[in-house]
Amino acid sequence: MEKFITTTNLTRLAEELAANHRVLAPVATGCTVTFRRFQPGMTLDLHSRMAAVSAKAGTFPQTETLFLVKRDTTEKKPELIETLPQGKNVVIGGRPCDARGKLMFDPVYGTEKIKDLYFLQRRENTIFITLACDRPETTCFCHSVGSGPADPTGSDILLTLVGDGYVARAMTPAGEDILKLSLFTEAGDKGKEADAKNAKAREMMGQPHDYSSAPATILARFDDMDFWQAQAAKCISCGACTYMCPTCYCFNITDDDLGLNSQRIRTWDNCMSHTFTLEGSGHNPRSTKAHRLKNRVGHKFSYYPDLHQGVMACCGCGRCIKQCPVGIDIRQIVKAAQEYSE
Amino acid sequence: MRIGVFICHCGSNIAGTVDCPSVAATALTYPDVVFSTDTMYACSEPGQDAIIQAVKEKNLDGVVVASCTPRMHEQTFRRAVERAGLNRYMFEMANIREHVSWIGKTKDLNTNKAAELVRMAVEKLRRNRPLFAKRFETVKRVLVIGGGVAGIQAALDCADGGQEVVLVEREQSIGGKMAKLDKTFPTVDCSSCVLGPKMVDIAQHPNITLYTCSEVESVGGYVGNFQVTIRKKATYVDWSKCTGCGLCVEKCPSRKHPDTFNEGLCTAPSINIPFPQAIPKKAAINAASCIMLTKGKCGVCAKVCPVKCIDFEQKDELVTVDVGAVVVATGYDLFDWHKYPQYGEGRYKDVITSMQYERLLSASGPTGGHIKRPSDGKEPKNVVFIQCVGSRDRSVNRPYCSGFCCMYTAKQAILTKDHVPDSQSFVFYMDIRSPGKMYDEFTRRAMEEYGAQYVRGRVSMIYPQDDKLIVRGADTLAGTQVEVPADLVVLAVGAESARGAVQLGEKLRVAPDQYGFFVESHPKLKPVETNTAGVFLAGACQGPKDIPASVGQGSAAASKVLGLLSKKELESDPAVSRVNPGRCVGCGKCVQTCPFGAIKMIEDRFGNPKAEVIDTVCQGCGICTVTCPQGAIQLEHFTDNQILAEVNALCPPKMFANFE
Amino acid sequence: MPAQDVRELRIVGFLCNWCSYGGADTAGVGRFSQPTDLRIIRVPCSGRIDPLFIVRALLNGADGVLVSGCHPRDCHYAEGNFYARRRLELLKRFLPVTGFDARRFEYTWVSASEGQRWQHVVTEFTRRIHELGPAPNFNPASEMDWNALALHAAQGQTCPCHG
Amino acid sequence: MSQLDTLKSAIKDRLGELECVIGWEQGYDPLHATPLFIRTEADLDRLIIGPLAVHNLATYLTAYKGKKIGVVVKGCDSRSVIELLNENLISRDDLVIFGLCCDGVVSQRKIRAALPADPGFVEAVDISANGLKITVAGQTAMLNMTDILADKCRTCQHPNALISDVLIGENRQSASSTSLACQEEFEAKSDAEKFAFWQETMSRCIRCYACRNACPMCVCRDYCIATSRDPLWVSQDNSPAENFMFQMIHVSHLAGRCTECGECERACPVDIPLMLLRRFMNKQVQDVFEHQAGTDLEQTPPLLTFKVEEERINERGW
Amino acid sequence: MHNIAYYPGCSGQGTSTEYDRSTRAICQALDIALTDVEDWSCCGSSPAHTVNHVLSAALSARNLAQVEAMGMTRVATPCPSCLSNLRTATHKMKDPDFQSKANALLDTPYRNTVDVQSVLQVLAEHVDPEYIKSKVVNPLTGIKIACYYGCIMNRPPALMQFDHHENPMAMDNLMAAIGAEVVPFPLKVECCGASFGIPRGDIVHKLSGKLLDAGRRLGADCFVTACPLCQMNLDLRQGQINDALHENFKIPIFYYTQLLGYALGLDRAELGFEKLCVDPRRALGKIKQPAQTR
Repeated sequence: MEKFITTTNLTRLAEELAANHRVLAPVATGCTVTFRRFQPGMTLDLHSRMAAVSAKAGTFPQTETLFLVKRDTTEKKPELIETLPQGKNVVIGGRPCDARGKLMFDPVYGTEKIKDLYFLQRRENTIFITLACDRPETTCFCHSVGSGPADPTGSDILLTLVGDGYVARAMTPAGEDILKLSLFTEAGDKGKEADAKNAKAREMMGQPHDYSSAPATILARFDDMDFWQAQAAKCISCGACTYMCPTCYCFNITDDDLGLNSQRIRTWDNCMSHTFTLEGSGHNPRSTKAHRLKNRVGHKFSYYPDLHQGVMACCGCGRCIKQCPVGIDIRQIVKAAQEYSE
Repeated sequence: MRIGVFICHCGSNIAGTVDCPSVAATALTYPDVVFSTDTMYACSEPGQDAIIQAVKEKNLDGVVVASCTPRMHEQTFRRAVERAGLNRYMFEMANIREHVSWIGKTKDLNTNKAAELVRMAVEKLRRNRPLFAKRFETVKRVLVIGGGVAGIQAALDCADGGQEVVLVEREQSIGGKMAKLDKTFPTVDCSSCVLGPKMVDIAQHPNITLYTCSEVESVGGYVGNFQVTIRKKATYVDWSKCTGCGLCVEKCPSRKHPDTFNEGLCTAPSINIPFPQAIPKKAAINAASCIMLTKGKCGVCAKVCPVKCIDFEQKDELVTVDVGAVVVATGYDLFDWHKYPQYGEGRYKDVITSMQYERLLSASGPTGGHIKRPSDGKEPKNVVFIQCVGSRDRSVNRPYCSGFCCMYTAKQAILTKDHVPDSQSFVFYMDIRSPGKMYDEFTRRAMEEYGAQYVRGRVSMIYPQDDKLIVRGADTLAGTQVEVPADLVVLAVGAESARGAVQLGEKLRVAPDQYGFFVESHPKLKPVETNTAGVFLAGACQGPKDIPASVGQGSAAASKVLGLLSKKELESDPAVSRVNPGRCVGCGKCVQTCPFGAIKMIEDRFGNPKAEVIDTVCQGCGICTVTCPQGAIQLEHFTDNQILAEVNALCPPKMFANFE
Repeated sequence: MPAQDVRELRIVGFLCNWCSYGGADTAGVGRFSQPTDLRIIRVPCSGRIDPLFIVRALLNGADGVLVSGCHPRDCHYAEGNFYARRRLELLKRFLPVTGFDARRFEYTWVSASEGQRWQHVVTEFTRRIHELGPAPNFNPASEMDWNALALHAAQGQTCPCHG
Repeated sequence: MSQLDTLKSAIKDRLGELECVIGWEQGYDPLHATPLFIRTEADLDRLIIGPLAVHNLATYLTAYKGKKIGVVVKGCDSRSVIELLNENLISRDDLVIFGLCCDGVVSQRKIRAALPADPGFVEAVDISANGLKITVAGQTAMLNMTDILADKCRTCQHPNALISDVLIGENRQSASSTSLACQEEFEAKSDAEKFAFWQETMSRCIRCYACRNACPMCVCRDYCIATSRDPLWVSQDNSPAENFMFQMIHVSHLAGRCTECGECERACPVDIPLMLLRRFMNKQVQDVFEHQAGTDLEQTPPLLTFKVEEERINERGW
Repeated sequence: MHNIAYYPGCSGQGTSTEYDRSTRAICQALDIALTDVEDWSCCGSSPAHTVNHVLSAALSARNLAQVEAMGMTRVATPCPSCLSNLRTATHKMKDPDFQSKANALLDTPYRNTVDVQSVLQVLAEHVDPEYIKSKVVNPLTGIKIACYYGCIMNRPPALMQFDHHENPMAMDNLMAAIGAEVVPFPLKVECCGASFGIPRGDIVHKLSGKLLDAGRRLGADCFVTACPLCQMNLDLRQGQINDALHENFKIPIFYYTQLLGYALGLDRAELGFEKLCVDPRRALGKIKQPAQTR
């Protein structure tokens, strides 16, 4: 299904959806743009810049309460309260790389044996209305990891900016249901225009880089700590790259005392941190930042694709490059491994 | 963890305004609390037995008692839980008496507050862990600082008790203020006749090492193991040779500097022995006035000395001794009366201090015991004594009573009559304070037998008229102004803390009060102890007191020292800081801030710098814990997590997940 | 546990064991009646008080935080309150930029003998906190509050140009 | 010889005795620089300096304990080096300092605000004395240096490295202004406004700790109490209060030590103006202790010492 | 050159015109420019301060506000009583509540920016004694002087903040500077009994008599004083004192300004010796005539 929606109506769509959905959309606050719980009265900010953090929180919030323990003052036995995510969610204005990120979670959190109910429930109940990109940034490389600026994978609706509105294409039945709303009009010729725009955007990205040799070449460097130390020299071990990343799915679980009650929460964790693999004994198998950077790059471009049919655990959004305080470029590291010669 | 909670009624002290059974019931809902009850007197023997019984029966591994202040009974209950087989640190107290029942009026608010204080204690206890004291040996030697009568008594008692004693005195001779006195009240017996033999005992006692002209330079270590450095100031006389013959004193051509022993009433030679009974009886050179030392020529003393003990090259010398305990007996100084403009600020020569008067009365004084007034050497007929000069006066920041001035003034009035039978004494006083054995009788005698005229009132001015001084004051009993023509005015100057007391206190970690007197551990029950273990107080350094009280305190301090050093080993408080080497990054900030030098840097087996606490030196203040950004050094029993647990118990954090 | 009702606000006290805790005891022994809001946490020395304890209490929703130690020069540990004075003064001066009302935090010195002074300090500080009323929650208490905050931010709040 | 060439030749002279020399090179696009670890003379060719060389390389120094390295520092960066030396966290003997006289660096945030399109679309950058000529998404804009200068440079009192083995370039004048309008405006707001401001900014904080790890003075590194259970100061819960608690820890641990290099704020991926807190704290430190961290080799951080009489602390009367 | 506002006070217009005149004369001679407070009025010292503190302060404040209006920050008065009241007002008005109460009574509010000093303080603290010495033409060699300050010139010390409150030396130093022999007069700040002047003459006689007696014992040829009331009690009432105490004092009581003017060689007419009750000629006669200089 293909429809058209004006810019004004897109805002109205967001407002209407907000009545019975948890809507996440890029909103400008201060001088940044982040995904926020959208409410009537807010302004969508789809174009000024790509949201600083990916839309990952739509399906994998930074803090997920796993359960609560309530200790009543009259009853002796503590009560356990289940907190599985309720309700339906919509992510409006993510980019194709945002929509695609959750696909890398699926083979980990939704296997035959292991089902992460919290993730799966959100995954099931979240609609992605995605905006195709019309121009690549210097840090974009989605086309090199099997995607592209108008890749509809993972989206329910893909929007392409045409004139004063968007051509909207439904990719799933849930998306079609939304396109049936009266805010949408027929797209007419605008569909062709959209195709042309999308093609142009793809063309601007140029030749993709070939990562097919990456899994093997990175693995070949596994014991070469000199290589990784050189790559990691400027890394400051912060978590900006992993927390920006649409595909990073690691978490930590902690308990909090809240007075007489307590909560168990799951929060984003990041493999660049010393504590990530710190063992109870005090031993740390990844004791230096070189070990940890090796793991991050290796995981995304070698170990994960080895396990999951060659799919890179990377959407090519480039946020980790752009937001790195010291400008580490993951593309350069992979390339260095690929081109490595003794 | 299995916690038991005991809510004490303290008779009606707590139960009067706190619903104790209700607090006990509420406590039962707290995490890990498996037993909770209220009890009439937790600290009584049956109360303690009940706790012990509950620990055993309910298999408790932690106890909370909500009762009075932990400053009162924490030790009591710690011992009780220890008897029950728990570690003494698996115990917490909630203060629901001093901080709740005695200050709050409203019962439901009090009850709620008590319950919350119990909850805080429970949350802290949940994070406590057993701590174990370390044992260590003590050095069997004691340092006594100050050789006045209190220090002399403490030193002799300790030495007689079998301990080695190091006695340090700042002046050239021991004896202190008492050595300057002519007679003592209320017996009017000769001061030096009483004190002299004790001074000789000091010199001759095999257990006592005496350092005069010496001061304590630094003190390190802790109870049982102090390291003390003593600065022996240069006397320019080799005391191992000096026989005290006095030839040098006789021949010294420089005799212009004020004689401090005689309170500046006369001058003294630059090489001197302060008084005939001085211990040690050795000569010393005053470097500031000695011609040789100031101008580089003279050396008469060196020439006349039969044993050639003069050494102009002598330097200060540092001596280090290890001691197990310290007695501080640094005494007092006299108030500087020049702050009072109404007494002429020094313009009138015949206004003198009571201590100067003592020297005039003394047979060994500058006038050979004849009262001669300083201006013209005439014998005074009318002598006016003014009391409370620098005592009980907020305007000069001396609101306290010096205690002994009433008595010595009465004594001096009596002695005045003895010396000059046709004299008349007048005493301006505020109140007569004579609460001692035979004291009030003594002041009565001064008035009734010796005819001293007591005028109750303050003196507003002294002015000269012809060769007299007119003393004008109020007679508050007669309600008039009076003017007394005086030949001599004696100011009963009060006591103030000895100069340097504050600095010495810093070295010893003994806090001075706002007037510089050292603070005892408890004003009634621990009068000679200080808050620093192993350091005791004797005499007027703790507050003004007279000779009998000073001697009594000297003996008291000695008995404390003997008790302490009679133990073979002491236990250290385990509530000290501890470094988690896994978190320590070796930055050394804790070392920098520790006031006790209790943290040292070591290297771990990989060569990384790490901090390490010396258990016995650490006093448990926790400055380091706040200094350490990584939280690597934690004060046991007051860890971050323990205090945060208390904070969180009072104000639970609000997270995303809210409980409505 | 919330303060029982509006008669009480949540005031946390940090007192050193040797002086101020003793001062509070002295006030109790003297039956100097005081408002009941204050809950006292006993620490060995004001030098043990990490300013972050105070921040933690404020962020957790304390309406007031009162710190008291030995008078300068009177520290049982000789120097603890000198360090504390620097730390606490800096916190006191810093609070305004965070938007926490600096009047909600106070530090002072009370000796073990100053029971009356302690009564005065507690009474005055409690009065001040009641005048200020309950403190705002940094974490909004309900979802509605969260939304209002987000909306306010998205609509009006400007970020000072920085970088 | 240009400043860069002088620097290169100075580094070349010392490179033999050093594990590496830390400088800057061009990063992933012409608008960004990135730290460069020079180990060989060949690496030297990539060295750049200038307005894009924003990173404070002192951040890396503590990791090289026991090894002798070189570092290139701007005036502001040199304060961090001094502070690290004063705290005995690095050893002067193991350090060769190449000091620059600095004309100021850019704020990428200000560039972003000034450009007609997102800087992600940058195509070319031409750096001149006056500013940057930037081509972005097909449009070219000339940005004056005065408009895109980082905040810290606007009030910079130490443009020339305060400590160095080799000082390169000619001494620059310090900035005439010592106050920032944005800071003053913020401080003038009411408590309620400031409170709401931090609630909002903290609600977008993602606790990535870029601010912490970019900070040259955050030397706890792997042992920060924000991520420990013992002690447990902060929950991992990503709520504003917990996020702010972390920021308070950062400010508190930097009190009297912060050299105001601005790395925390620069590193923040969600643009939280953290320097509002730092500058205010530093001002208090200056007021109470007359202390400016990292400006003098003999300093003791004010919270690691005390005076018996604090002239500038009024005892609080009751 | 000092430029100071000048508040003459009511005594200077009546009982002590010679004080006012001599003050102006010496100031002029010593390069101190006095500008009279415009439209000055009562300082509030007489009846007001015993009845109403606010009114008393307001009366002072009115004059001080006048000084502010003149754009000046320092005012000097010869009279200790005026000085006391003006300074008291200044002190009390540091309290904002009190200030608003007092200012409510005034047309022009007083902002409390004026420092009030006595003329003696100006001479003592702002004029170099060497400069005065250099101006002396008739050194007072040979005369013995007792300096009497009175009870309120220096007290209470916290308020007056001038010289020593029990043993002031400002006049002593000044008199010594112009060559006189100053006796160590111990009763410098004693009460002369002025406040009992009308109802209890006997007290005045006793107190003032004691002062005269102490001066005579020290061999003083004369007194100098800085207070119109003291001067009046000791001078005008000397006869009454003699009658009451059966004494025969003949001690002239000068204002210090008169003798200063004499030493500076000012016009006798400006100094007003003729106003004194006790004949000063014998005392003045003690002054050794300067050696003739060519």
